[in-house]
Amino acid sequence: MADMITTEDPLTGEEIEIPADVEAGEIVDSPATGAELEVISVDPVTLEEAPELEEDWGE
Amino acid sequence: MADMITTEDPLTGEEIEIPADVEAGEIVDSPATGAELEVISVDPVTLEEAPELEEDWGE
Amino acid sequence: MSGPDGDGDAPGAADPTYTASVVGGSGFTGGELLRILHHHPEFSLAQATSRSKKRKTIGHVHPNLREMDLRFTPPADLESVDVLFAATPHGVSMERIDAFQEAADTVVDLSADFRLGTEAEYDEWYDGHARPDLLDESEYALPEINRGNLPGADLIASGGCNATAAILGLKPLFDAEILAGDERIVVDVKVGSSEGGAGGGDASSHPERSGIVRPYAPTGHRHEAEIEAFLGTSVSFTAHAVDMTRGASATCHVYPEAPVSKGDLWGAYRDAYAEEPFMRTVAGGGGVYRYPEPKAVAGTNYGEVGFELDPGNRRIVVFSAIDNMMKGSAGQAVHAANLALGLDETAGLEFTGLHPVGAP
Amino acid sequence: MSGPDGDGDAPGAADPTYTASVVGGSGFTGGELLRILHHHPEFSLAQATSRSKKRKTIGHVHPNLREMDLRFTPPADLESVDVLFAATPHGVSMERIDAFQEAADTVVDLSADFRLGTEAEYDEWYDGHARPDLLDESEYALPEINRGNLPGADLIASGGCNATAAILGLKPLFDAEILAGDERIVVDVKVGSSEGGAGGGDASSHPERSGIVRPYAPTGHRHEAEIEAFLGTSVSFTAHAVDMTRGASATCHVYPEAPVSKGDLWGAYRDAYAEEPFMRTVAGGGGVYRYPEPKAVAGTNYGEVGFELDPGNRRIVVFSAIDNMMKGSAGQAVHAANLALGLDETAGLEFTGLHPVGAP
Amino acid sequence: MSGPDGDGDAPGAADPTYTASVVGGSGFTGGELLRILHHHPEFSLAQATSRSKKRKTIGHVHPNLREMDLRFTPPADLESVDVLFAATPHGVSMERIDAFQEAADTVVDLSADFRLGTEAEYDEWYDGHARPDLLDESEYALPEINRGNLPGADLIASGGCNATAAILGLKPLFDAEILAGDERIVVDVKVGSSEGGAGGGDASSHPERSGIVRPYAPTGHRHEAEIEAFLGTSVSFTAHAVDMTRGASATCHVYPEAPVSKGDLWGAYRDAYAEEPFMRTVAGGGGVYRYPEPKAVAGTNYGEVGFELDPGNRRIVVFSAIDNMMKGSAGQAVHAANLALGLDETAGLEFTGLHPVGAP
Amino acid sequence: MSGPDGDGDAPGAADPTYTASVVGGSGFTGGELLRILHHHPEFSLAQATSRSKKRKTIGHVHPNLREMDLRFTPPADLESVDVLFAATPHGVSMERIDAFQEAADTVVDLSADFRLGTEAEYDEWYDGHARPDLLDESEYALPEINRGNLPGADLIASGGCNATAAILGLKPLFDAEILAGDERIVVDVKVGSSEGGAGGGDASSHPERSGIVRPYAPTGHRHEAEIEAFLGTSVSFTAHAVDMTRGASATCHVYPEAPVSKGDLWGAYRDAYAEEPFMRTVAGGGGVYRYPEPKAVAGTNYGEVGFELDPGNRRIVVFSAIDNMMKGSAGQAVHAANLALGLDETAGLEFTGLHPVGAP
Ligand SMILES: NC(=O)c1ccc[n+]([C@@H]2O[C@H](COP(=O)([O-])OP(=O)(O)OC[C@H]3O[C@@H](n4cnc5c(N)ncnc54)[C@H](OP(=O)(O)O)[C@@H]3O)[C@@H](O)[C@H]2O)c1
Ligand SMILES: NC(=O)c1ccc[n+]([C@@H]2O[C@H](COP(=O)([O-])OP(=O)(O)OC[C@H]3O[C@@H](n4cnc5c(N)ncnc54)[C@H](OP(=O)(O)O)[C@@H]3O)[C@@H](O)[C@H]2O)c1
Ligand SMILES: NC(=O)c1ccc[n+]([C@@H]2O[C@H](COP(=O)([O-])OP(=O)(O)OC[C@H]3O[C@@H](n4cnc5c(N)ncnc54)[C@H](OP(=O)(O)O)[C@@H]3O)[C@@H](O)[C@H]2O)c1
Ligand SMILES: NC(=O)c1ccc[n+]([C@@H]2O[C@H](COP(=O)([O-])OP(=O)(O)OC[C@H]3O[C@@H](n4cnc5c(N)ncnc54)[C@H](OP(=O)(O)O)[C@@H]3O)[C@@H](O)[C@H]2O)c1
Ligand SMILES: [Zn+2]
Ligand SMILES: [Zn+2]
Repeated sequence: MADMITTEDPLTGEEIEIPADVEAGEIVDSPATGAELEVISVDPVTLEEAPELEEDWGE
Repeated sequence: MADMITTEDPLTGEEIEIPADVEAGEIVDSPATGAELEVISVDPVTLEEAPELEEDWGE
Repeated sequence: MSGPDGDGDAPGAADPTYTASVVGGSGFTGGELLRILHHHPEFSLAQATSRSKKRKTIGHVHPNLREMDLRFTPPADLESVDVLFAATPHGVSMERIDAFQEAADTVVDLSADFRLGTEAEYDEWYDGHARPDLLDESEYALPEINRGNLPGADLIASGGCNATAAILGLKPLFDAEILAGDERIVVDVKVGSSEGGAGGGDASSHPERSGIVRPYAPTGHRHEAEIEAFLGTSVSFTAHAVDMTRGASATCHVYPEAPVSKGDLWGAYRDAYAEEPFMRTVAGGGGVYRYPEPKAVAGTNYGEVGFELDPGNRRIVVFSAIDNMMKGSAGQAVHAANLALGLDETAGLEFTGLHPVGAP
Repeated sequence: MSGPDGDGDAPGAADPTYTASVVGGSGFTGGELLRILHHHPEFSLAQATSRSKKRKTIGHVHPNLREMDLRFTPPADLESVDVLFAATPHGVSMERIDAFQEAADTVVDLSADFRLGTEAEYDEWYDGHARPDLLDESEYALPEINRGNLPGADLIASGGCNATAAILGLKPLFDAEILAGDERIVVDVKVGSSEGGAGGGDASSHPERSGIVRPYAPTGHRHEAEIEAFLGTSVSFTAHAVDMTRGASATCHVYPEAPVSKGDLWGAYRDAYAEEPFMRTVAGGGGVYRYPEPKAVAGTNYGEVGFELDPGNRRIVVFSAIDNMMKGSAGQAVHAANLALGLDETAGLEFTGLHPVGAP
Repeated sequence: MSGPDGDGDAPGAADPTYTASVVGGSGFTGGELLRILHHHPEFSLAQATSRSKKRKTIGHVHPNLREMDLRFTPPADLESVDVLFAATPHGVSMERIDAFQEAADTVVDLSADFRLGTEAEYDEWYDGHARPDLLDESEYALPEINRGNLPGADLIASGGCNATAAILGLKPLFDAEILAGDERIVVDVKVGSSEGGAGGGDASSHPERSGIVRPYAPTGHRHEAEIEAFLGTSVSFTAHAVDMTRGASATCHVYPEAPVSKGDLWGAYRDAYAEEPFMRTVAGGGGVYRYPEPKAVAGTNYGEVGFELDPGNRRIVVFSAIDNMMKGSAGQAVHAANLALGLDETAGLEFTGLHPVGAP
Repeated sequence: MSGPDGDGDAPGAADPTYTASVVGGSGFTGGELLRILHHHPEFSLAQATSRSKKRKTIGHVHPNLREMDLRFTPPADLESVDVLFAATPHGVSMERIDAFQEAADTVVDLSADFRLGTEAEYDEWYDGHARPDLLDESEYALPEINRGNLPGADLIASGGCNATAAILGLKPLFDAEILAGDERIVVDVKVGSSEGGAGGGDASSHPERSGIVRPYAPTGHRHEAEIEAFLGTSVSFTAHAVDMTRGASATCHVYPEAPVSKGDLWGAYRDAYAEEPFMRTVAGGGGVYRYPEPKAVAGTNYGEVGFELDPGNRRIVVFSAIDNMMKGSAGQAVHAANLALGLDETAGLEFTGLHPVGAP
């Protein structure tokens, strides 16, 4: 398994593990919530909730 | 509707109508049988049954 | 002769010419008969019978017919009409046939009671027959094999749905002499839940019945009798219940003596069905729908047949698909009645189905 | 003006009066339009467009239309017709509207492109609008709320299916002043898989999509805009995908200020819909089908509405059910076109559905 | 105390410690109890009762339990065991409770007979109660709201499946004081066909039941009582039958007084369930499964809860999903029994479900 | 060798003995492997690979595995483990076999790449083979026909699901010399949608795929090769897609030379399977579940076989049913791995399924 780092889930404030080599702009899913998080910066890693996939089901 | 020509369905021998401007190699479906036919030559138009799409359903 | 039904369902049409009643109108095929007749330009509906639902409106049972202004009457109170359709379980019509024939000049029976030709067959496959004297008179309803005898017929026996599917698939091979009648034929059938009728037991409750592939007639019994009677060959029949509501699909595995080509097969099916208004041959091609399947004919009186060659095994696989409620029962019955009375044979049966459609 | 379609589908009818084309004919609602128009006594079909299926027969995509003798043409090659139906994804019609209006005097659009009245609404709910100048001209297709403006309309916007279901259920309460517009309204919707159109992704594959109750629009966005625009009230909208192919069912939970009786409710729905040819009120009673449900209207242009009183919570629960392919799109579009052209409004839309039916 | 069941289902485990019987073992929840207990490391199964199937093997009714070497016994012949599970229709347990308590020190009842706290509630919502003296003694089984009172309990009332779904979804909002109890709460529920139990009528036959969205409890009655009893708030409850076999999904629409953030909600659900072995919070994110849905917990004792904020309407939408056969009945019952007896609470309940899965 | 997985899934069990990885972990059979291995007392999971989902959590794809604390890694980064399971499409393993064997002493492949014995067969039925040198070494995974060769095997080829179903049904007839190998055998198969894997096209979208009986392999090609290789007889194979997600059901129609009795058949099946932990013979009897059906084994590693005699046609109908995700792929693979490593053969595979269950 790739190296992991610990950071804070922006939605829950919980400590979560994500891959250590994430890049800015990458979307990772939170192991705590399953939510998609965007990597805002990498040194240190900060995350925020990714903008929602606007899924149109054709209405 | 585009111009149509009359030709013979290679599977049934029936007269069928297909677009007049088909090109060699094009696949047209037969209005008589629904089967996919390959245009072998265009002047005159000759058709033969298209090789079957090998669809693997993953077994 | 009755007046038109006042609700304007057949706009522009002339007044209906014939009156009709449905015995067993609260059942599944009875409901389909009511729906077809209600929209049929030449029929006016007089009565629909039910013992358990008598006095209730048709719409109480059949939600698609809420607009109909009619209530169920007891089957004992039959009025005089031109055509009586009986959609009752096996055994009822043979007991009540005198009353039916007294009420109507033309009787179309959807049960098995008048399908076979001889008392001996009923002794072998059923529990005998109460009125063997009538077996000679009755005509099998399926126009694709009995069109010639339907005009003027006054006792018509609508075919079984599985038998109809199998017969439609296999008949062109006999007509074209690709099969001779002494070959082994496997008929592997898959059917929907409406085939069991409205009064199901444990096995047809939703939790037990959904998502299944369940052998329900592992060896064929009665269905074989009917196929044999009309194709002149015995078949090895097996039926499975699958998760759809309407539909019967028959896959026939046959081994002709002499090699055949795809062209021979296309020829056989074209000869058999090119002039038939309700038959389509679907055999290969592209897209999602390449062979017959019940979804493609759901709600309609169409039958789809098709085939594939298996040269390695010297086998032909024949597929056929119908809606058991329509081509397999109510639609076939009305089709035959149209022919019996000299009407346009497609009258009332024009619906071509829906796409997409789930498990209709 | 075109000649009749030669295949005799509308026997006895006079020659069709109008020509029509369908842009997006390979899609789900486009297929329904083709089906309806093909059997419509007053329309003759000129073209059906598709980019991905061009030159293929209609039956290649829509197995129920195998009998049609027509091939898809590219959407760039539009011939001149009387009515053009556009069944394309959101955003296409607003870009191509000049070409559409050049090809036809009457354009009926099934997308959201011309449903809302102002550019501001498109800025808020969508990504703006390319042709805001036309928003004033377009008419909402749903006859039950906009019948008066349809005759002679030349740009018609067919409603969204979920919005249609909600509007049909709630409107009688506003008309009867049982609701005033400032109440909180919960609209909890359940829809089938055809709502997503023909090109689904992972979430709509059979293994992932079957057997579900899946929140897919947990909070409403765009659907709310349309409901608000036509009912003049905001709603709390949530939609779930469930295991059916056709159908949209809306359950609206509303809390009127003043107490109401069942009689009041029956009065409100009767006043709203007694004269409407495609609306039924179903509210209680016996049998299996006591409230609106999509199965009961599957394949038809009918809408069912109904209600139940919950005095303990001072709540009214309103149920409504439509077939999203019909009353929710293609049927509504043809209904509006019938009214725009002065035809019999039910022409081509008479099918009343099937019983039993699975998950149509 | 009994010996181990000889068929080696719990390899490596020590001998079971407790004996158990299931009254109503031929029913749906009874079958699940048998399955769980059969594989449970600490229980040995003594009896399963049925009147209609007595003397038949368990596998005759439950095909997944064909390997079990046990036959149904009549409910009158109860042997002495440690724990008796009653999975009988409402009203049976209150009549037979003395016999049950004589047979076993611990009785776990899956019906509604011992869920509410007072005779008055049974008078209001049911037809009264035969043994009101016992209502004080019984403990509600759902560990997420009553964990503290379960150790040592000898009369345990397993919750209703719809009530369980609603309570699990809403409780964190009350605990976190996001809701105070006087708000209007809409609980819109969708359930599968197994909720009706094994003996269904017409409405639950496959042809009538498949493909539906059918209001079956338009206004809530009894389900509301139980939710009110445990959340201390009244709710506006409506339930719909949909096309799945297992599963209950509750969508709760709530309007808190004060604005909340997503972080507040995540906090509330984490506080409530972070330590709960069977609860998951699923609220947004990517992929196909973004919110709670019954498919994701089918066959398991897990409950999923989640939420979405609707700032425009100042609404929170709360979703919860359980398997009505497990977390909604048999699983909950065994979970409570584990806690009552001081066993590992997850014993026998470890199955985490399947993917993909249809409509389980 | 790895430590235990810390989440306590296998309470009481000793530390897992073997490490394992799954290549193709984001697919359907890969997901089942992950589920089984995660709960398996003797395995600790090291890696699950996916290209498209790399870095995502397992639960992102497989909602039943949300509790797993693991992310997908790219298939290029394989760590060293004891056993590697490959659940990739046909053709991948034969290309990557060196990397697989370098990473693990034991490789279990779920694709067709190592099932057949000779390059000639791959030339005939597939597009040749990249590593024919390994065909001799590989062992077919199905213990019911190859148990003796599995201990110590280091390259194992898990069988095709349809082939597995057919082989399990027919093999007892060959062993008992009821069939000799030169008879005509019809194998009519019905399968669920998961057989197509996670990446379906148009034909597997929910609207097109639900409610169907669709011939998808009208004549058998590749499936026949595998059956022939292991039964030593050619068969006439035809497969239909039906509306379930999991499950493969084979109906074999066979005509033995000499007459047989039901007792002979019971004897043949008992001889073949009495000692097999995962095989059940179900042939007649009462209740709802009288013959093999996929519902009865859904989610499990069990196979059901059964038969019916058709004396009139001198036919035996053989039914067999498996879950294609389990006995037909992931379960069979783990079963074989258990035997290869000398573990308890049922380890990790004890789940006996659910009742009722919809279309799992
Ligand atoms: N379902 C199919 O796919 C199918 C296909 C081909 C042929 N058929 C045949 O069509 C017939 C009807 O089938 P179905 O599926 O429609 O059955 P069904 O749904 O069970 O309906 C039977 C109808 O007959 C009535 N009935 C029963 N016993 C009667 C009696 N003794 N006297 C008068 N009425 C009686 C019932 O109503 P009350 O009990 O209220 O009177 C009900 O209306 C059967 O013979 C069947 O074999 C069915
Ligand atoms: N499905 C419903 O229940 C429903 C209900 C109400 C309203 N609607 C609306 O109706 C419209 C159609 O929905 P649907 O479900 O039928 O969608 P669909 O099945 O995806 O069909 C879309 C059709 O549009 C064509 N198309 C796509 N992009 C195009 C372009 N740029 N130019 C020309 N043709 C294009 C497609 O064919 P090619 O790609 O081959 O050209 C296809 O024929 C949508 O706006 C939808 O919101 C749908
Ligand atoms: N289904 C659910 O999702 C669910 C969820 C939560 C709670 N519950 C509750 O659990 C209980 C059982 O539900 P179910 O769905 O399992 O019902 P079910 O499938 O109808 O089973 C009922 C069982 O009780 C037996 N029984 C009926 N009357 C009896 C009597 N007078 N004395 C002794 N045994 C009797 C029946 O067998 P015989 O008739 O052969 O004796 C059968 O085994 C009900 O109280 C229900 O409300 C069900
Ligand atoms: N489904 C069944 O019922 C069944 C039964 C018996 C046998 N099988 C066999 O089992 C195998 C898997 O079937 P499935 O149904 O699980 O298929 P699937 O759902 O399509 O999964 C295929 C998996 O392989 C990965 N993959 C694809 N191409 C790859 C490549 N070139 N290198 C590495 N990974 C690759 C995919 O993930 P990424 O694309 O993200 O890498 C995915 O994880 C097939 O060979 C199939 O024939 C399936
Ligand atoms: Zn279903
Ligand atoms: Zn389905």
